[in-house]
Amino acid sequence: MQQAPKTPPSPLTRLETMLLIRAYEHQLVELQKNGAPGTCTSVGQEACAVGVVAALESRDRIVTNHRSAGHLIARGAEPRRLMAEVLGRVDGYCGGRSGSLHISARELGVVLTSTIVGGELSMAPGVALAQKMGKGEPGGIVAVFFGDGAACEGIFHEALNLAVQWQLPLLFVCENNQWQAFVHRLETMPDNAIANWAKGHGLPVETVDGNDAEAVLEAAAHAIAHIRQGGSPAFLELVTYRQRGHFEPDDQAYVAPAELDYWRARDPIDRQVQRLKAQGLIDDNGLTALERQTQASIATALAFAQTSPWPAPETLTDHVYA
Amino acid sequence: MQQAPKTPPSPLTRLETMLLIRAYEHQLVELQKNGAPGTCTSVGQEACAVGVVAALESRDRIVTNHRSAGHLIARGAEPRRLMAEVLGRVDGYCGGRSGSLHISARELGVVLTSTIVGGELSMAPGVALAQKMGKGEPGGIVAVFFGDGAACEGIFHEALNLAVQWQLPLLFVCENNQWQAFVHRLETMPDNAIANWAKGHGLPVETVDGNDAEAVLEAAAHAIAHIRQGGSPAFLELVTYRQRGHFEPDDQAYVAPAELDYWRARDPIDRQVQRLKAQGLIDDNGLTALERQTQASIATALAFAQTSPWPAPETLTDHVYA
Amino acid sequence: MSTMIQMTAAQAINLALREEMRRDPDVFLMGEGSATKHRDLVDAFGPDRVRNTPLAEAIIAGTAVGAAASGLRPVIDLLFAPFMTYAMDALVNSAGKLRYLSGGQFRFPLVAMGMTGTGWCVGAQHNHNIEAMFVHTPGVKVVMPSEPADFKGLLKAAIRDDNPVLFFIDLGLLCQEGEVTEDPDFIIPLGKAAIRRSGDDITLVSYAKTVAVCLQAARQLAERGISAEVVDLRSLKPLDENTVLDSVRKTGRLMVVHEASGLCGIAAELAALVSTKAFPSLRGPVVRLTGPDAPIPSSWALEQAVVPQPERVVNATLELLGAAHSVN
Amino acid sequence: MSTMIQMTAAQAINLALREEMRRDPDVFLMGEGSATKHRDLVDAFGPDRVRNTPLAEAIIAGTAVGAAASGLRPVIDLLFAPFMTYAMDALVNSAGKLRYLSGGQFRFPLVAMGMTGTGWCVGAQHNHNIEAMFVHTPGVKVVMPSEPADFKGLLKAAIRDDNPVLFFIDLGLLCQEGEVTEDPDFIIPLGKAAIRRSGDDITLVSYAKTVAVCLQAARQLAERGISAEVVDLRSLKPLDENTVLDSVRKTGRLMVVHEASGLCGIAAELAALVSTKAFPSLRGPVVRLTGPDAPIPSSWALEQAVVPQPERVVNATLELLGAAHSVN
Ligand SMILES: Cc1ncc(C[n+]2csc(CCOP(=O)(O)OP(=O)(O)O)c2C)c(N)n1
Ligand SMILES: Cc1ncc(C[n+]2csc(CCOP(=O)(O)OP(=O)(O)O)c2C)c(N)n1
Ligand SMILES: [Mg+2]
Ligand SMILES: [Mg+2]
Repeated sequence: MQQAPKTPPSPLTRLETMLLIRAYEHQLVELQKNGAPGTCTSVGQEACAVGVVAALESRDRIVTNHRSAGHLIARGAEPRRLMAEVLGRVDGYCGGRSGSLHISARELGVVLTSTIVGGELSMAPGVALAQKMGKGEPGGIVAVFFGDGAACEGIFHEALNLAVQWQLPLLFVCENNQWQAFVHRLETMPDNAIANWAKGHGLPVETVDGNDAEAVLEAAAHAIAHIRQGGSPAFLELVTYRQRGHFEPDDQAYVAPAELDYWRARDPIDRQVQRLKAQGLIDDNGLTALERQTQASIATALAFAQTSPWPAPETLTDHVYA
Repeated sequence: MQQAPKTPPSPLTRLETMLLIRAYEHQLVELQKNGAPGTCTSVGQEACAVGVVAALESRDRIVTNHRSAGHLIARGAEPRRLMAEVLGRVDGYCGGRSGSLHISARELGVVLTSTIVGGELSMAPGVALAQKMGKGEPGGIVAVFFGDGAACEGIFHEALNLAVQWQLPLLFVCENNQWQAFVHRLETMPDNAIANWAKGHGLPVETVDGNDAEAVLEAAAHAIAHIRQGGSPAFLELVTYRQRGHFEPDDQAYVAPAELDYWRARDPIDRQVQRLKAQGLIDDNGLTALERQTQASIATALAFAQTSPWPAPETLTDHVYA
Repeated sequence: MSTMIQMTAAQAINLALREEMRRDPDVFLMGEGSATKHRDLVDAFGPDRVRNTPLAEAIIAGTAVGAAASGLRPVIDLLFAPFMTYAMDALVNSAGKLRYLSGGQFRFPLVAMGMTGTGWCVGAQHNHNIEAMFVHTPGVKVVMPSEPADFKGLLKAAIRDDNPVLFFIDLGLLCQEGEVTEDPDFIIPLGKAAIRRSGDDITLVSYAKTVAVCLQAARQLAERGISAEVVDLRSLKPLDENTVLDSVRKTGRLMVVHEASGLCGIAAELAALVSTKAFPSLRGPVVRLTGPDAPIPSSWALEQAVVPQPERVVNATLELLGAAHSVN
Repeated sequence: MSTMIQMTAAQAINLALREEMRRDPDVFLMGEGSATKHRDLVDAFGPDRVRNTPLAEAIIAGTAVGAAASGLRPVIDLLFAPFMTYAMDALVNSAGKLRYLSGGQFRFPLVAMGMTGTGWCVGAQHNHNIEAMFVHTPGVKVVMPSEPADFKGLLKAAIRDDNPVLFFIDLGLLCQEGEVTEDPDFIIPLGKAAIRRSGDDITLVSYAKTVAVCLQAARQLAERGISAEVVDLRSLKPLDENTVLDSVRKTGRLMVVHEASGLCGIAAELAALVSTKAFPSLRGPVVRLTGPDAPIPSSWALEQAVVPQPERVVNATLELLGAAHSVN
């Protein structure tokens, strides 16, 4: 079943992937302006996706949520098939039935995506249990991505408790992007709540700068080593920021401009560019070339998606039952 | 609406109440053997009920669960009306519609009893919010009783988070009686989980010997003072033991005899008797007299309940809608 | 009489909330983003009465139940209907049962709002018409309006009702405009259907945005000389049995049209109602035109295939009239 | 042929689990107290495959969904049907929809068991027949057996099915005995009703313990010269439409009897089915005899008033036959 890509080997690859994610999502924003279905973009959170996914192996599984483009692309999903899915076309990963909100790509080990906040957390322990009971490739683990808002749902604790109690090979990855749709995190939970709550369950918890791809990778690799060794879960809180609205379109009128400025100044892509420049691994020309290449690949993807056929109405009830 | 009893003033009164609870529940056990509906008794947990309720005032509210006889009787509920309810008769607190599992007595401030584990926790914040928004008597608080098992339900955390976030006058009372129906607590959660989980929410948490009525009262009074002063919630874990089965009948074949012995040796009623004897507040004669008086009142209650009429079938759909 | 103004269903909801909050200090609103979304209500009534909540539907609904039993009148916004699955214990086991189980000790005046329906290509985890589940649930009421005036009038009635009311909002109607009275005393009583068009040959029953589909079909049928009566249920529970029965007793034929899937749905209930209570009047089989027994797909092409279209209503009517004639 | 043995429905469930766990190493059982209750299965298959869970229905069901999609075949015991309200997201939004929304990428071979029904005076928070909610839910199947042989045969079929199956257990049947085959290959296919008694004058359709009520009524009716056919649905979804339709085409009359409340319930679905697809054969109104639209009370006196009794079935039949004659 598995044909997941090899782990992107270098910081430069991670920059490339982040550029691709951003270009892909910017394209979706443009499409939405022209009437395509809206999406939840992950602009500003790309380092979380590339950092964690870089630490995973092909035998591992990912369970994710509504804000999943980064996880999918970092895992090797083709932008053209993602875009076709968002547009509801047959060549999408789910034949157009999902749209943007619940894209799974089983061939990449991205399974059971749910747009019900907390749905990802409810299913991930079962995927991990199956790994543990011998259903995946030996030693495989599961990474579940969810938001700070999801931590407010009771299922967050039920999943943590089960994972700890049953010693499941499960990495909890909370992308704390400060916002829960139209409500700021601090309006719904105490500061530091996520890490404190997780610690109450007695598993290893680390809070990391989620806008630093290399820091995320390092923390994820460390947590995953713990999981593979002991067969028991671990928890990462990635502190990051949702730079765009909750869903396209969303004018973010409810966000303080200073907050946006603060976080835009900490953009994960800029950060990676600066790091690579400082290390002499890229220069302005190289960056421009990369960006151009990314744009081109997105343009190709778009053409593919837009010409992909609509699913036939006769297929409406296909795949309801196995 | 409120006619709750005055706070039982003395340790001796608490002994009396515990004896009454136990005699009442033993009577239910006998009734069940003769074909009456089964109940969840609180034998062994009486100190939790009398200790906490002694610290409450009539302006306060109680929200409780399936194992509620102690809370009700400590609050002044009449055994005869409780027994009538268990037997499904019109003179029961709920006219026979509840049976033993969800008895509310609004006139005593015991509201919204739920036998859905976690149901009590889901509703208690709303009762506390109403108090805070001026619906009860000024300064009233809410005490919600629930088990160690209920702490496994996600709603436990949702309730805690909301109570903390909204600064609700709510006392969480977890009666950790070691068992969750037919599963031991340690099979479902780490040791010390309840206090650790609660602490993660950042409210005051105290773990108390739940078989010591005076210790419970003291801790409850302390927590309630905090709530009344600051208008914010507090948490008590009462460590106790369910001496009988989950539900009558239940032969407890799954319980290690040594465990039962251990806890029977720590019976809360014996403890209170010894304390009172040591203080010279009761002697064997006094105790015998008390027990006899209790037996007599239960016998009267039984006669009342058994002669109370059945509800008329024509009333079947009364009270579905307001 | 008070003036009529043109507004969208979304504005009608806001107006209903504003009027009821002004009328009754016990009414308050909470939900994930309620304060963000209704900033004007926060300004008017203060942050205690318009609350953003944590992202946790179970405790939102449970808190509403507890508050309602204690004298407040909460309105909760659960956003999309499928999210109500997290709130089912509070809605079904507490709000629906605890009045009864307590022998009438408590009332639960609360309103739970949820959006659903096709039109936004959001897929089955946002778009799932689960109103029938709550019609099947004892102790609660269910409404689902079809036009701005009803959004206002029914929401106000729901807020004033002493029972839990599920208020379903068909997404496709939110931006649609209509005439709404400014009269703050105007309510639409729960349990009253509306005859949107009179007719003699067939009764088309529907609710929410599918009412417009039936009206369109009725106009097309009129061109062929067929006179269809269109009934808008408005309340799904209590159901206005008499309006439906009277109509079918007149027309002799019933077709129920809705987007929700058919099995144990509203159309099933109406078919049963009529075939038990108006059987002698029936001149042909009852027809159900509903969404398929399938989750709702996101793809526009497939989502459109879910929606009962006027043509389907027209064709099914023509077929029924033919069949009915041959049967009688 | 293999031997028949006498056993209770509870034993039949245990036997089905044992046989399927022996046959297929991917089958495993979990729930609050599953290992405590099925100590013999723990002994036979080890603690990994018979698990006590934390007291948390949402994660039990969610874990089953995740495990099922990953190649295991979980059976979960959710104890009492009303507790499923905590598991609704996993059952409705995940198990029921994610195969479809993923374009067929996943299968969800899982069974969720829940008890319900009158007889134990436990009240509406334990006793609530919510099977219709799941019949209305796309992507899942629903069964509710009436006798020990079916408990075994249907549970085995449910475990072997590649889709989520809700397996409802009528409390009142658990201790009832019946003949059960020891043949480990004997299954009862999902979606097949059983004709428990043939007859010509009326079709009585039911399921679970109410089948016995219909059979009793049928015997009483026979004494009056009325011949009732009794159909036991067994599967509520998929529903064996043909067996019901064929029967009504023969008898011309349909009465549906169940304990669950009527609004948008199984009886509504069958009334709709018949009044749409067998209308010309109907010789009188469809009759629904169901539990009231009310929570189930605990008091024995009231609980008994909820249960459709044979006398009600007999009387309603007599009335219907009279009415039908006067109508025709
Ligand atoms: C159960 C549920 N409630 C509400 C929503 C609507 N909703 C979608 S995303 C979202 C915010 C989620 O916040 P968070 O978990 O922090 O993730 P983020 O969107 O910030 O990535 C909300 C409220 C939903 N999809 N599911
Ligand atoms: C949601 C739900 N799940 C399961 C049950 C069945 N049940 C009733 S009490 C109980 C154990 C509860 O344990 P705990 O919370 O510790 O309370 P205790 O019974 O020990 O007082 C269980 C599993 C229930 N009533 N509700
Ligand atoms: Mg967030
Ligand atoms: Mg316990």
